[in-house]
Amino acid sequence: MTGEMIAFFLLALTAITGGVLLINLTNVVHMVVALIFTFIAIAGIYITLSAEFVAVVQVLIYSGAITIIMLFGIMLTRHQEKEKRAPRLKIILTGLAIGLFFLIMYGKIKDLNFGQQDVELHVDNTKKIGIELYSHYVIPFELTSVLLLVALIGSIILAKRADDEKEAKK
Amino acid sequence: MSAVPLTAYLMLALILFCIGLFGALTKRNAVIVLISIELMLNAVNINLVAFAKYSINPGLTGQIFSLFTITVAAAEAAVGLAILIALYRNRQTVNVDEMDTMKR
Amino acid sequence: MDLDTLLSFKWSAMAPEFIILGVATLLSVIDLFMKKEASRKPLAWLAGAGVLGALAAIFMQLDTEVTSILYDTYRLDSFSKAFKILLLLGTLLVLVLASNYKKEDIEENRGEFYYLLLSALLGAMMMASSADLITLFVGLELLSLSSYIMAGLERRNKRSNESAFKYVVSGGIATAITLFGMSYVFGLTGETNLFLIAQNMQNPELLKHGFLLMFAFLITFAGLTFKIAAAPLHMWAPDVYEGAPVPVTAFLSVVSKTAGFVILLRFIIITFIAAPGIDSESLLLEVQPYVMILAAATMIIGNVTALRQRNIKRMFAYSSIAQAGYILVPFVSNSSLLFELIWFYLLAYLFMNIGAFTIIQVLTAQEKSNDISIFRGLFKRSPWLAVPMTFFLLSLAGIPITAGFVGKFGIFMGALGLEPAHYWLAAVMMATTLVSYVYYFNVIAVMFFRDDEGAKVSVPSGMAAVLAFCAVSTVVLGVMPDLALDFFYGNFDINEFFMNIEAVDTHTHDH
Amino acid sequence: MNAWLLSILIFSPLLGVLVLMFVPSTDEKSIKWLGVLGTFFPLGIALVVLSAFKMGGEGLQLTEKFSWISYEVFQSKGQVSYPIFYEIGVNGLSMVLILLTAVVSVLAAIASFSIKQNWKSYFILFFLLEMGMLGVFAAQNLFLFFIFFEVTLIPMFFLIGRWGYLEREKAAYSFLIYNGVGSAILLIVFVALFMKTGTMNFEQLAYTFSLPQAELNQLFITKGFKMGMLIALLVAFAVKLPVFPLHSWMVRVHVQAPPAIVMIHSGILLKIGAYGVIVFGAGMFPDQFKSLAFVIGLLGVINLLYGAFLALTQTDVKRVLAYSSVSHMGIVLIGLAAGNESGMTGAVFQVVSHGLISALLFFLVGALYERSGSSELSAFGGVAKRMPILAGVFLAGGLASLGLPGMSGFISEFMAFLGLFEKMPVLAAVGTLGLILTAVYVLRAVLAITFGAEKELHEPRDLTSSERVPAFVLLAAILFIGIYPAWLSDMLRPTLDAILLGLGG
Amino acid sequence: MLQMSWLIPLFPLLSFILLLLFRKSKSESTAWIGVLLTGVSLVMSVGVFLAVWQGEGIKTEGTWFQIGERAITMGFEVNPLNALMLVIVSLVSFLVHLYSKGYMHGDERFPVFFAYLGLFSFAMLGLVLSPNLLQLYMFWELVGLGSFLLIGFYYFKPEAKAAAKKAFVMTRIGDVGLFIGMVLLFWQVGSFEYDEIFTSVKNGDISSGMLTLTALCIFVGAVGKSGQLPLHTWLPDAMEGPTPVSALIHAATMVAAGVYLVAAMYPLFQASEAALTVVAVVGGLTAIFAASIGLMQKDIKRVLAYSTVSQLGYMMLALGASGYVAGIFHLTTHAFFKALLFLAAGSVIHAVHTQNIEEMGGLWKKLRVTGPLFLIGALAISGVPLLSGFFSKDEILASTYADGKYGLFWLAVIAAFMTAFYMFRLFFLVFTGEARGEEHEQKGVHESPGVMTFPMIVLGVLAVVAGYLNTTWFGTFLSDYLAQGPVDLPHGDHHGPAWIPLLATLAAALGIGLAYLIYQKGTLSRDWITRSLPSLAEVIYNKWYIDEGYDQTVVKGTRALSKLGVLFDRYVVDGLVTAVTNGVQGLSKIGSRLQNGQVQSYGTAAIFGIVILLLIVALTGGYFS
Repeated sequence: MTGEMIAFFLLALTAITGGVLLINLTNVVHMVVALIFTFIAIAGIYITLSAEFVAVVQVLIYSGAITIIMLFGIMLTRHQEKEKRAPRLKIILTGLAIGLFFLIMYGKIKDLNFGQQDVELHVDNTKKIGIELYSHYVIPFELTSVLLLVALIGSIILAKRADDEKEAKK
Repeated sequence: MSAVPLTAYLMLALILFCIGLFGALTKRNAVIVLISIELMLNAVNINLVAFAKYSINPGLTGQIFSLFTITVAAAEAAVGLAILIALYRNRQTVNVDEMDTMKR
Repeated sequence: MDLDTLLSFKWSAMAPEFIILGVATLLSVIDLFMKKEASRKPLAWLAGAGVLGALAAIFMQLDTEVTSILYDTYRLDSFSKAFKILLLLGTLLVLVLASNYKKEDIEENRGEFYYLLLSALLGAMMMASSADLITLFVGLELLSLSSYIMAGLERRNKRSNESAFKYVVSGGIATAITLFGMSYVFGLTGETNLFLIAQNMQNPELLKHGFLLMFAFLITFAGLTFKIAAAPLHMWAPDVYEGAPVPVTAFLSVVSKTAGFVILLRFIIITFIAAPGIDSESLLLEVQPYVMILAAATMIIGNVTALRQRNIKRMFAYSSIAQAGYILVPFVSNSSLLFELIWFYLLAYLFMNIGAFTIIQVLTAQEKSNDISIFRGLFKRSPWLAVPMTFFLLSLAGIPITAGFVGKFGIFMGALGLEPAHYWLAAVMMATTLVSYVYYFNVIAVMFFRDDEGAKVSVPSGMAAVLAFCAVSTVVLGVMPDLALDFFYGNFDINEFFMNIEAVDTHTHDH
Repeated sequence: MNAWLLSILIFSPLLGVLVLMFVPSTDEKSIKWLGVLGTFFPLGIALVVLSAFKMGGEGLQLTEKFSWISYEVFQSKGQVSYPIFYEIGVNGLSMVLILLTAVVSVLAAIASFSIKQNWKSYFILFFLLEMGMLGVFAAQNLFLFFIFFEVTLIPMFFLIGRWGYLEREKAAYSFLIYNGVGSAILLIVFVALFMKTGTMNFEQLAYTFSLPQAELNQLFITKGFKMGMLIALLVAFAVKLPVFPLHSWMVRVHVQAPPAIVMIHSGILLKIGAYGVIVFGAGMFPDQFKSLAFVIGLLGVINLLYGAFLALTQTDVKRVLAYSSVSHMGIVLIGLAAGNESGMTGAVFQVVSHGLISALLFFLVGALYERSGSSELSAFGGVAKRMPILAGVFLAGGLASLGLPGMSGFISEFMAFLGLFEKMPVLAAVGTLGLILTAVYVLRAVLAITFGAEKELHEPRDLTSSERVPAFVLLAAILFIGIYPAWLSDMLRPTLDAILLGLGG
Repeated sequence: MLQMSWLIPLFPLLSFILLLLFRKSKSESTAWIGVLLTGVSLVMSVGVFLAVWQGEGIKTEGTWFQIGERAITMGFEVNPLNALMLVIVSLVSFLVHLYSKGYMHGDERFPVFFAYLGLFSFAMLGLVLSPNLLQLYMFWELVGLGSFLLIGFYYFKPEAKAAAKKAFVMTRIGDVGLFIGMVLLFWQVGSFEYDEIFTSVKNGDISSGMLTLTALCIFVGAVGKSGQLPLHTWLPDAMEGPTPVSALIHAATMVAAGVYLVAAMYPLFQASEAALTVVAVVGGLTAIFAASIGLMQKDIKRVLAYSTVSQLGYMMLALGASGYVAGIFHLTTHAFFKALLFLAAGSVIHAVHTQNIEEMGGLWKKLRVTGPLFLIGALAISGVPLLSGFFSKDEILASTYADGKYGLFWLAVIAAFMTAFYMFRLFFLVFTGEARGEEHEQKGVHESPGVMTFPMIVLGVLAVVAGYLNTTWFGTFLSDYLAQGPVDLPHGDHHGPAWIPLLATLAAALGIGLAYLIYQKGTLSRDWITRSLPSLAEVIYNKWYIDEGYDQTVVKGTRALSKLGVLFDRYVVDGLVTAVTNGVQGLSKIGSRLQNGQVQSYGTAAIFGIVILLLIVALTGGYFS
């Protein structure tokens, strides 16, 4: 067993554990925290896959930004922190469907292997990504900026307190 | 030859995808639903990055794809949360079960 | 790749997108500096002008050859031109509805509303004119995100909030599913350029993974059914349509749906055209039965459930689900008529649906209700609303001398034109169409057979113009469909769709 | 002039629509008169067409053909275009039906004087309906046929649903859905034929299907395909005709629709079914049609007897007449099943004859309804006393309906049975039972109204002079055909001969 | 002359049309239009008859319309048989027109009545002149129409309405038989022409089974029209019509059309022994059966009606027993004396305003003209020697005997006895004894006007002399005359043994005598028979319960079937539709149930959809292999 393999197993275990905790915990804040572990573990996985830049982005955005705004969301909505379990039937049905999905996919993924691998990926990873983004993928890249702007404006107009509500609060 | 086969990554992604899906479909707190969706997208990213390394035609493309995915996911999370907050203002709840005034 | 190479591309091909982008940016900036109380009317004019400009740009491009920028991340071909015309036209009409939509919440954010509309349009247009998975995905998300926000734009309206939330959750799940499928498509071929994917699909090594390919196809397809509101990801539509502001509903049911079909066509057809199936038959042939099942299920669910609806917007949601089912039928046939059939049907659908929503908007605003009874005795009250509405409904039901009939006729041609002909699918379509008669004619019956002396309905001039335009188009296309068909045949060579000018040499000078 | 004559005819009712547009909707009198005048216009043109029509001439006459829609399809053989033309024309059969349409429309318009409200929209829809009917019979390709076929549906839906009696909306829906089923099947068949053969023209289709099987195989047209198409067509038109067990909508419509509309409906619209079976069934798939002849004949006899038996105990005169229509359409099927000269001629005669007779009877029932507010048999009695003319014409109509010689009903019954007796004597013999039953129920209904002790009606006046026009014209036409059938049979013969040639005798 | 014979039916038609136009006229002189025009017909008919007597004949046809290659023709034909019929029909019609002028006096629909009479005469004459079966059939039905209209003339009377309907329907049952026979013959022969049919029959082109079948089908038509068993029930009911109508239609002409039809198609019947036997048996049975009912009827017209049925049975018997001439002969004589009897009965009714013989009596003195005329008629029908009925009946008996149908022969003899009995029962009850009616009505009794008595006198004379048309003593004019026709006269027309007339006379005498004893002398109690055979009497009195039988079986059965059909229509036909709509609505319900507003359920549904698709792919694509 190589070190890479051990690392993978540990990371995978962490990620899955985080996920399982997400499902099983009852405290909403705990859930989010559990997920942070998953996100970080995934970042680790990326590193084993020679994708340092993606790993960094993963940590920044997921473990950082997204988790934090979610926590903000939880705070803002002042939810009773205990999460009640969903009805059993719902869980069984959903579980059944997802279980089947898992099994079907598993059956064919388990022998998917292509032999080749790109060993050069980690060399100048960030730089190469930068070059690709600004040449080959410049159009989607610019489009993404529009998308972010939309998300920005949209979030503001949706989440901002309306004037009359402010009046009412006073 | 690496010891960790492609299948292992795909399997991890599949498991996380399923967990995320399960969470999105069963959790009652809307925030958790949103974050479960993020987990699904993460699973997809693992796929992409794994395929970037192990594939018929390995290359950076997968990683770049995953970057776009992450960006989009973040934007989506923000918008989702904004909508949730607007909803919460009016309904005083984030319980997904209670959001069923429109049906049938 | 240096700047010169970048500049060497024919960026002028992107003129329509640039116009929309520019106008959208301009809108948001102007809106920022406008006084809060100032009328936002000029913004609407500006937005409209932008869309018109983009339309004009496309018309000027009609005879340009296939243009590909940056390895098909942007691609101008007949397909994209043809469908962008639909998208722009649809948005233009929706814009008129939007500018006449009077709600306090909307009033506050009218500028942003136009901006969002245009950015959604931009996303849709990018979906039409790209042959790269990443661009398609980003375009799709741009459209989706803008739509989520627009659906929730009536912030104080619980229904609007709820519809936006349902939309965003459903959309998120759908995105994840789509991406999950796409990741396998990407993984199995290692490319994001659709033509390269297609090329790699022929790799003999893939034969071993027929099932995975098939799964990838089906999962992606299912994920994309979200946009067109077809089974299995259709259930959001009624709730969202009901809660969203009427112009947004119109936008979702027309422009967004068209964009959904665009990405389906682009992604599915190009990618899988050469893919091997499980039994070494072409994958596209092999999945036909499954797509047929989806199409049939969509038609049945949409039409049958619509029967019970009293809420006119919900009814139209189910109706639009059903229509999506109809349009899925040509996919199954894969005949060479595929593009013009879908294009024509979407064109017809655009007129009849936006026309209908125009009237719905006018009536719901006046009666403060969404119940079907707002149509009571409309023929008596305002025959000039009732008659066009009748045309739209007849067209949706597929009755002759309306565009809807010609569209349906074409779909039948597609379904029955190949060997073996899909009689059962045609039969399902006809049977569900019959069911649809019941609820479409129910509205007609309410308009004509109930004598309820309500108030006369006043229609703002802009809306009236839209109404007239849609009604006339619906009828004219029904009587002389060749106007549209000749335009299509004359200007669009659909072979361009498959023409891969760059993919071959990409490999030579890339990397 | 002749080049456009037929198109002018088809669209001539639109003139009425145009004129009515400019009349204020409250001006009842002008609207009604314009409504009647508007139907005279098509009638006049129909007569011009008749004069331009060469009696006994072979094939189509007064044809018009313009390119309309074209689909370009890329196939393995290269680019194939699927053109759809606007093509119309008349042969003997359609000429007869066009005339029938024009005449019955005029009379129905006169009968529409009893309409109580919304005259303007009524007449506009009425004209659209007439246009549809004229178009159906003049159309020479499937697409056009289908369009006009559907164009008749929509105005009918409104006319029933808005101006009918108490349960009008249910009847309108019934009408719509049943006919929708029919037209749905039609559309599938039409498109399938189009895609296989690349043409929609009647004659070209008939020609294509008459090619030897070896050539057809190249077009993927198997015998099974032909049979399937024929059966589908028959089912579609069976809805329209209507054939048991698809008849319940028709009964509902006949009971609920306003009398003038029922005149049109049972006088002409039902005939589209028969026309379709003749033109598409027998005309395009003669071999298959022959092998189905027994089934058709059997259905015909079932229709005949079923309708008659049900008419026996109905208490509402409209229902009696409705079931009698079911029964009489059985005779059309019987004639078609025979597939010989006399059978075919009989079927067409029955089409025309029933058109006139049922128009007359429903007109009178409408008149009675107006005088009594009821159509229950028990509400009437001894009408002959106060309204001898109404009673007399009613009796005459009844007698025509039961096939009294000297009236058109006899000729058609006679010929249809004559035909069937050659091919299936036993079935025909069973069918003749229907002749007895017809006599029983017709007399039961007619006598219950006209004979017996007099009952009070709130408005016991005889036919007014405006009411006499339709009554007498129809009666005269019935007698004319009954006494001088050669006029009609000569007009029909070339067309029917052509179809019979395919059927092989 | 003969070329113009097609005009004969047109005069009454003209009368019909003219009178319909004058239907509102209050003037009773409108009747003269009818009388005059039928008079013209009569004159022409006689002319035609005389020409035919000389051995002439004519047949003219033209195409009516064409069915493919085959032409359906119309035209007219004059041969001995129909020339004779022409005279009978136009004569009786003329006389009845005349009579009705008096009888219908005061009726408010006076012109309409004459119009109907004209229509009927037109149809009947047209029927007779028809050269082919189809044309015959058409007029056959029109005759039925005329009969229907006239029976239902008093339309406001429920009985008249019912009777008219019954007459039409019952005869139509027969007509359908004729129709089938006619059409079957057409496909055998390729034509409806008598000539061509006969040629084919002669050449043996038609198989014997088909011959019998067609002959029987045509006979069914005759059975219906001529009121033979089992379709006779309409005829007595038809007496609801005005009495002149009964005389014209239901005694002399229309009911004889059945006999005429069999006679006209005689070569066909001759070719089938079985058919002839059936005709004879039906005729014989009808003769005795109807006579038996006649014994106990109380309504003067009904007695005559049953008598008519019985006599028609005689004629059928004759034809069936190869007594072609005998049948026609009896038809002729019967036309006269039965018309006479009806007109006389009408005169009686006209006088006493009742039809119940129990309420009459002693009219001999009051009706000095009617009484003797009635007596002549009664004597003639009873077969008293030297009157016309004697000769024709004798011939029927003779030919039956000669044909070897001894059973039927004896039936006929018994029927003759019964006939004599009930006729004289009628006579004695009406004309002799005490007046039994109510007092005040007796006062108004007076003889009918000349316009009524004149036709009766003419008929009375004919009832006496017509018999001499065909006698052993003076010559067989009628057979000789008929022999010119297309029919080969069969062997049965020889005169039988000499004892047959004696036997017939004896039977008549016995009948008259018995009637005398019971109703005139009172030697035997009236209810003598009733008491001795109560159940039989009951059955006979109730007309053998035939009507009730039909009512219980056919009518009820049909109605039940119809009701069943209505239920079927409602619950099965409509039920299926309802099931489909309910199914769709059920689906709709399920669809909207699933749409429960929970966005997560939507997601679950979507996942289920995808999983199901994948499962199908997996299961059908060989996933596990």
